[in-house]
Amino acid sequence: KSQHVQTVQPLSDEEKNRLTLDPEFLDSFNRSCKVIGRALNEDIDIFINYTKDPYEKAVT
Amino acid sequence: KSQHVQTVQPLSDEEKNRLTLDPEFLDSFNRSCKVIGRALNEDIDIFINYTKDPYEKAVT
Amino acid sequence: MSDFEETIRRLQSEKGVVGIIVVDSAGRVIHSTIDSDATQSHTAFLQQLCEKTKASIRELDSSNDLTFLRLRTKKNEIMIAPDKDHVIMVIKDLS
Amino acid sequence: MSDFEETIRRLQSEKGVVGIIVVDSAGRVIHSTIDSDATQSHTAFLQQLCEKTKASIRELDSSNDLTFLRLRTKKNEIMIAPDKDHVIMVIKDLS
Repeated sequence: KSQHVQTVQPLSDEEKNRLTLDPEFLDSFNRSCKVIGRALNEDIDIFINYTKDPYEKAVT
Repeated sequence: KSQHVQTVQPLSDEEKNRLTLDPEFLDSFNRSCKVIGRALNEDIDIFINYTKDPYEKAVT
Repeated sequence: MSDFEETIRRLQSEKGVVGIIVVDSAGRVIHSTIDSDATQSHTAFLQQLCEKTKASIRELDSSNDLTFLRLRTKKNEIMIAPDKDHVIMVIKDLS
Repeated sequence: MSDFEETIRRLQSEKGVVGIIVVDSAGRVIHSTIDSDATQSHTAFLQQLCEKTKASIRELDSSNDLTFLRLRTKKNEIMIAPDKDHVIMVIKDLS
């Protein structure tokens, strides 16, 4: 039941600030957030059957 | 670069047949395939920006 | 054609699908649409990943469980659907 | 509010989003919207999972790389976006 949790020295507030203001960091960060934002906004829930479905037949 | 590949005794054709004809197996198998089928059919590619995007502004 | 083969065939006809592997809960191949070397390497990796992810999810919350795993890579998308007696892996080519 | 905070705030306002953790490539937390215990347990697990998946993907094909990882569980959906200098993890509640 136990797990090794790797402890890393936390970032200081100064380091966090430096990083989050760095244009190169911000550029890739914003790109990733766009991808996540789109994934969050997908209107289809693949676990709910909204529509007629070609895979339906085999189940019922 | 090397990795331990766990070797397991392969299933015999007889075992495969028995399994793939089992109604309980088929039921959960078909349910999983429906979920995968829907995931494959999502029309949005989250890595391509088709539309106006609230996350756009921060990037450019 | 059996119901099983029919469902595999239908999945395989979806756009971009280049490989389907079905394994049992012990990681033994029930069915694969790709050659045996690729099947073996993918199965070893995906089975391990799926087990590790399942274990971690339960460790974070013992009443929770993994239902679907999706890996997007530069070249393909790998979908893994674990169930109690089998795991289905589908590889979709993005190019 | 900085551009960084503004982007986090926007993501957090999406339906169902209950947590966002941003870590650097060494797994050190840059920002988190959840309490520090939950942040620590999720970070340890997700960082490891992401690293293991990246390594496996490269082992299968050395010219390939992981770009996005999605775990669906009974209770939530976890999205992990790895990049060269950071990893973003978003937890979406399904209930």
